[in-house]
Amino acid sequence: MKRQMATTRDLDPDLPYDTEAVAGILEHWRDIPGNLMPILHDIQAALGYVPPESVPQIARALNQSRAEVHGVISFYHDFRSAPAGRRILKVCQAESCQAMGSRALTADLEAELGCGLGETTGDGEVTLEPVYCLGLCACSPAVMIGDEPLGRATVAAVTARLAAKGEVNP
Amino acid sequence: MWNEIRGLREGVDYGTPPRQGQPVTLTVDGVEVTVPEGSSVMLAAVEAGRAVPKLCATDMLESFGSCRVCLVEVEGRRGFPASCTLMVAPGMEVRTQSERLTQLRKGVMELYLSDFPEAEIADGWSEFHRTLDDIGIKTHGYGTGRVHFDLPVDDSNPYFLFDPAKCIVCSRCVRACEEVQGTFALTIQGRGFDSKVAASQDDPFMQSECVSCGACIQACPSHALVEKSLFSGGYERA
Amino acid sequence: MSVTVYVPRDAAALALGADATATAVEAEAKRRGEDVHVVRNGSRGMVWLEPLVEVQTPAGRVAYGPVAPEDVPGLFDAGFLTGGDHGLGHGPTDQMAWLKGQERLTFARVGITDPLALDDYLAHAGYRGLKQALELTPAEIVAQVTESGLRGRGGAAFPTGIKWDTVLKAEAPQKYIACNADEGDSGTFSDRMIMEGDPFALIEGMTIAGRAVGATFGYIYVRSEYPHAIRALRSAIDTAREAGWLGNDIRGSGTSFDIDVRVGAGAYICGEETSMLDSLEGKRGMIRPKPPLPAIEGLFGMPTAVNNVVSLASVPIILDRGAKYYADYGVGRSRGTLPIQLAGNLKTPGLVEKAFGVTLRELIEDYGGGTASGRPPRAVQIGGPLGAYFDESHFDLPLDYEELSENLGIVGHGGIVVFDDTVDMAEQARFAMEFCGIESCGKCTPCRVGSTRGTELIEKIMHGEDKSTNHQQLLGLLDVMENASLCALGGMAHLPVMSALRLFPEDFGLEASHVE
Amino acid sequence: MAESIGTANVEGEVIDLDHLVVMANQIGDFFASYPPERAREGLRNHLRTYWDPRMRTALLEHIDAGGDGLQERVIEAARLLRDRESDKSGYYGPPKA
Amino acid sequence: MPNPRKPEKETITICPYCGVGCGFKAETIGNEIVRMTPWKEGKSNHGHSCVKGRFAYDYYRHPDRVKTPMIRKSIDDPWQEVTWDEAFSYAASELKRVQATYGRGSVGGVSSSRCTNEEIFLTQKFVRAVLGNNNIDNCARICHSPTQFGLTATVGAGAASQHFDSILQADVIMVVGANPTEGHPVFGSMMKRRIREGAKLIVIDPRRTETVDSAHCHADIHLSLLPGTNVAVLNSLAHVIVRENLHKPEFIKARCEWQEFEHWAELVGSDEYAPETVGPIAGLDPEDIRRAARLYASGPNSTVYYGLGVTEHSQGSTGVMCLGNLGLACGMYGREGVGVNPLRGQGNVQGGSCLGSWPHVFSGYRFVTDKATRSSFEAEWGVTLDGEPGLRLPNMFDAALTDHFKGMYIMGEDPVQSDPNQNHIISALKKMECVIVHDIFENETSKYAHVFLPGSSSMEKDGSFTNAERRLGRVRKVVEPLAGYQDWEVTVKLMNAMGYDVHYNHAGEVLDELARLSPAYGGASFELLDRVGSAQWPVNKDAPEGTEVLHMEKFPRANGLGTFMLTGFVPTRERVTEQFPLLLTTGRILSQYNVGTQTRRTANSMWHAEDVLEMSLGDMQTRGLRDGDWVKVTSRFGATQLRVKESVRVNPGVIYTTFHHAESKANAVTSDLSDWATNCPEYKVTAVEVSKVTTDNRPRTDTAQQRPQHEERREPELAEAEG
Repeated sequence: MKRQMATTRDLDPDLPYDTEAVAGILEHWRDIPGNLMPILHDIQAALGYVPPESVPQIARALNQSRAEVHGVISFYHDFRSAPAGRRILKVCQAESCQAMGSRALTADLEAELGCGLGETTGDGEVTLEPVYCLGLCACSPAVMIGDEPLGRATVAAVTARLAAKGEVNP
Repeated sequence: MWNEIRGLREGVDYGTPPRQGQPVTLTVDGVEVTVPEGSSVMLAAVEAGRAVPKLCATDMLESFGSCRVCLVEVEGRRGFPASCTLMVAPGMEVRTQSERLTQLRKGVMELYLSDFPEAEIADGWSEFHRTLDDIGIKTHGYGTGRVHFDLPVDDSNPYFLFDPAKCIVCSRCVRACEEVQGTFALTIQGRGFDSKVAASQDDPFMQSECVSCGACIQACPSHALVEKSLFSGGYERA
Repeated sequence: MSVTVYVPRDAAALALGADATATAVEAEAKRRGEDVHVVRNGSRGMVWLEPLVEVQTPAGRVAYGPVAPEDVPGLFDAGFLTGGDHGLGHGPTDQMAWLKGQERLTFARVGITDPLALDDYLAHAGYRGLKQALELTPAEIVAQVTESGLRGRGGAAFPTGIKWDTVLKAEAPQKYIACNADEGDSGTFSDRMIMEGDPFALIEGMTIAGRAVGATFGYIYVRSEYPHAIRALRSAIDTAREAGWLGNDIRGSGTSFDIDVRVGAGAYICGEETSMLDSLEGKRGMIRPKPPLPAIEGLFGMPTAVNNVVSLASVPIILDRGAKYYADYGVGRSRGTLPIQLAGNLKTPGLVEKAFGVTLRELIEDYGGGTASGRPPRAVQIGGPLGAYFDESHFDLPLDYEELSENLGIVGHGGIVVFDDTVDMAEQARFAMEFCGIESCGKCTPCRVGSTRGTELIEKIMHGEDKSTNHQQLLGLLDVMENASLCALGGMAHLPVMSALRLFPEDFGLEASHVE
Repeated sequence: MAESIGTANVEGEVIDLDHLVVMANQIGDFFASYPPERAREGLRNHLRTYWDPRMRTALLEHIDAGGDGLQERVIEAARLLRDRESDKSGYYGPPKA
Repeated sequence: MPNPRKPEKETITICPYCGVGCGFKAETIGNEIVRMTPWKEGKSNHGHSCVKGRFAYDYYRHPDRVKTPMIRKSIDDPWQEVTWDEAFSYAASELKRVQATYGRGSVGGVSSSRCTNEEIFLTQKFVRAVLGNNNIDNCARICHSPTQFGLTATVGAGAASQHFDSILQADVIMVVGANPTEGHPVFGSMMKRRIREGAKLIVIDPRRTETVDSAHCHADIHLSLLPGTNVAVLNSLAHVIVRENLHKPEFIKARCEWQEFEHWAELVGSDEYAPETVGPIAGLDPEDIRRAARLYASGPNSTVYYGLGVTEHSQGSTGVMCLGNLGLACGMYGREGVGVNPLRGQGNVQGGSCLGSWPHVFSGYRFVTDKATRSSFEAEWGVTLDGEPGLRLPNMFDAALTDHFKGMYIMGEDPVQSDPNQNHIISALKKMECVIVHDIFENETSKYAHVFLPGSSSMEKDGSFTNAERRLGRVRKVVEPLAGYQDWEVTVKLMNAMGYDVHYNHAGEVLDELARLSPAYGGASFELLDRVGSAQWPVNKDAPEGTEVLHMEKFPRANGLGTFMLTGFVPTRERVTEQFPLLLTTGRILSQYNVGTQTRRTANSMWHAEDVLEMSLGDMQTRGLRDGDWVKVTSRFGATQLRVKESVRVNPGVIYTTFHHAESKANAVTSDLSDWATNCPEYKVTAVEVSKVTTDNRPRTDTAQQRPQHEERREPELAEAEG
């Protein structure tokens, strides 16, 4: 479950993120080799993004520089430095899905949601992201809503799924 | 390793740090040369008086292999390995010059030029400019396209400035900050074409972890990181 | 007596509604008072039939599919619990033509067992390979793998045994096994199916690898796009450890080995082994120059055997059945079997495991059933986004490493993506360059700048701008990228572009003579 | 040039007496780790080698006046200094074993 | 003009700042320095640099530079600009008058470690041969005089045993009272490189310095001892080593005085120095002391680098001896990767030490009391020399207060700002009648001077420096001296004005004279340095290109053996009381240099526009303080005001500040206690109390008012301990 930002902000008025949560994650991974990636994943899972303000805290704990941590965060497409919409809708842009109409699907979804790839809907509900292969190439075109895959996707199926799962994002 | 550096000749950049090891003999363009095991072909080529053009390599830093202008041919091997990351081997026969190599090197330099301010190509004296001269190229055939000229100049530091328009993303500054200075204040932000040298979290240098030691400026081959004192009338982009 | 009903948990099945189907089966059984035990198995690979529901009958497993929740009452009505006939029925699963012709060695258990049940794994020849391996010396294990002819199935096709031998001979205080599960090529999903459908096979393969090279720890680097695979692996690893198949002194053998699953973060480049190692170390996934080879200086500077999921999952059967058994499959220097993934515009796509040598036509027409759209196939991309495109004139090529490379293509990870005649091959070529640009690590200039320039040049050509000049410039660029790039991303991006230019010049508005 | 070497035309201690006593006792503290005879020898040598003669004179005058505040081993060592004031060989630092 | 100007000329010279002595190429266009680039062939820096040497060179043309000599009768009078000749003759007549009135011993001189070897040598020659006494001292008095004393006592040479590169072969690095990443940044970089390669690190420092904890540099053991307990802690390390038999008897038997070892072992092996006893005194966990001792003794190559955190104590010399003892006991001498090495604060501290700028020794550490040595100097100089030790710098000021000391030639020093107990120094200066300040800028001390001789910056003169690894290198004139003369010429002309006839054609001739008179420098000459770049002393017939590692075969003591000193712990008299419950310790930061004479006149002030007081959160809370508050720091000796800053780098009970800015008056509060052996001030321990003040009523400088907004953010990264 993703925690909502409103609650984490309340915990520490000085910093715009939940320092305690980050500290707990850092402690969990302490002294484990190559721990930066799992730490960033855990922070993003807990806070919904990796707050730039948390970078010094992470760097200190790992005996690294802020630059190094920033370099890593900015390298990987998954890591976000700002909160996203409540749900992430990833639409596959790779060849197999192209062969099955993903270009049209993407355009239709952009029109339906009113936002482009890499953007969030006006109501903050859905962030639309490109993804390059979900491994669902035998049921192209494919999308993923949160962790839920959807094969042979259509705009209707996607919007129905978004509506049905409106409450929480698994 | 520094003990060996002392033996190096004044003003010569061997491209990769010297190594200690058993002597290995090879030929570079037919010139026989003996260097310690673990040395790069690039270093051997300098010793043989057959220096290979290079941009991302300097003997202050471990080899990196990113610029791809130091390509050579090796007898009995397919392809065009980078001489900075290729280790010497006994009996190796290296060619540093051929039409094919020139073609590839020009091709690589063309790519650099396609993202380098045109007005600053002619009268520069940086390592990058010298390499352009060495390879013999001044223009590119890519026409207009995406460039990094819009990125702002960072002149926050009182002593030096960073102009991303002239950055060739060789990472020498990043590596110098890590390997030479040990501060790790620089990184490459983003990836691919968007790769950009950034201090700390893309902060102005003055607000970053930078300790202003100058190692990055020393390392920069293209005057993208450069002393302000070299500009008598302030810095203005062409 | 309880009836076992199988409803796959494979992500593709889930993408097609398998969870809802499983729930419907359980609910319907409960409503009817039937004693039904639902097992969530892996996928048989017949993705067009997913969710493929199987019923265990005394005569064997009987298949029904694709089963939507609303089909479930009707299936009960038709007596599917005893194998009764139904419009969605396909008869005994084993006898289905699509499966029957395959040679399933690596995928022998996938779709059959409960992937997370260790006893099921053991009941299906699981851990027999490791038991064998524990009787052998490391050098003997390496010899077996070498003799089997197994080559890296991730794309580079390097002989696995030789790689292991290098790691075995390297002296170091610590060695690692790094399983590359960053299956990023479009049109490929065999790694995912193994991880979701038979994770113990991978764990067993890694454990054997650990014993073979002297590594006591392994990492599985899984791409974040595979959340179900990650969960399956973590569960299976915990189970194996609890049962003594991982950890210290495995089953009293004196061999110790453990595994951690690490998750990527959206970087295709991390499928390249050195980039993956950097990522595992918590760094930017930048390409490292080779040498040093990872086998000598890999993860955390220690000797590391980096192998793909399918390669490692193929190891148990090699140890179990012997090198010769495996090597007897295949042709020439392409030994054993290859899990081939049929994707894109096909009527019956899915996973086919066959010995090397099967032709494209068999795969596309027989297994794939032709295009899903019913239109003529026009182009096939083999080996992922960096693989070459082929047209119909190549359909009789056998799928093996040497044949394809002679025809300027690659087997890659064995993914085949079919396009029908509506495809714009100039756009596909443009996308190939764009993808290279999106996923370039940015280290070497030919890839970092070249991919962007390539995209721009193709766009210019597509817009009819200085066609001839830009075409020449593009050819020069592709040459630089091919020959001067640091790794295969830049180094192979010319394959889809060049093949598209050569085979489909008209899509670029170029004369065929131009391109030759 | 040599006519006034070593002589002072000004009356009184060259350095504030309390300060001088503190300095002398600090040296005494260091040599407390040594056996008495070596301590005396070391102290004497130290004062001889490092102290301006005017400081030594002031110390000795203070001792003559009762040596108020000085450690006993300092007083003993300083006396040694006087006994062997003529020794100009300049021996550095620590007492020999 | 997007492309930079191309320099016309390169001159290889040495950085004017810290003891690393980096080689630089000064690049010029005309008479303007357009940049300084680190010299790749420089053997102490290998092409690396720090913010000071690399960039902070512009002070050489700062408008504050004094270009004309000045004199005045009284310090209440305004300065009067005069010609050089007028200045020399006035200074000479005044010195003569003072000597005639108050005695030959009533004048003296002090030289700076910022001066070249040649200048330092000439200054002591001036005092000895011309003024006719031994009242000559140098600024090492207040920083590394205990090194001189303590290392000579144990291993026979008061200098670093190793060259800097030696650290690349060290397995265990013990840093005591130093913070190389701030104080000696280029060496710090090399040390961090070795740490990244896997060397273990022990840090003994009250403060959690950058060296203890920064990116990729993490101390395996940090003994954050209470200021003033060095000797107890080092003895405790020795205790563990002796008790656990971690010492190296073979080495000791072969290379040291065994009997002295036994005496020492008995002392440190006593229960008094058990970690369980010392731990509570020093505020340390006894187990940490044991771990540190075991790690140091285990090596195989363990090396010690130390700074003013060792020397600037009332037991400074004893602390240095402790380090020498430890090195000998564990066999950490006589090869690469080991040794005991002082990190010198200024570019030429080692040279200042070597060249006889001391009241008791001639160059090469030969006693003025030794007739044979004296004779050789008398023969060279053609005068009779005083055979009695002179006054040390602090004693000169003491003697001024009793009217025994009246005139002083101060070359490149600012004792009012840099010496302890500022009020005491000012009172002393006010009582003097002829204070000659020879410097590039007016400073705090020149306020009390009667003659001001404009100096030349190191960019404007020829000479040599000796860095902290004993490396002798060439300082070369890059631009013309602003006031017309190089400093060594000024000293010579002053000697001439006093009636002493001497002439040198160039600075190299001074080095030649120095070499003739100093065994360790015997082979040194400009010709040699031009040829080989630099050379470490001893440089002589046996080692014509110098000596990298000392003590390879034997120690330079009479019997060739190292010895052990008995280093009983004597707590400082400066201790916390109810009235003064906090311990103040001082240090430096990367961007500024000492009293800031140079760096404050460059853009380096953007990093450190003022000194701040670091304090732990708890100590701040009990005093109701918040970050940025102005506070008054009061000791038994005086008070000053600073801005307070919360810091995790200091323990509760300990506060810290730097001393780079005159207005901070850090030395207004430091104590008048000093090292028992050398009178090196106890800067590192002062008992103080801190209280909030409502407004800042200090005089402020312009730079301080232009404090950049981001200053606060940078502070934790840059602030550092070590002087």
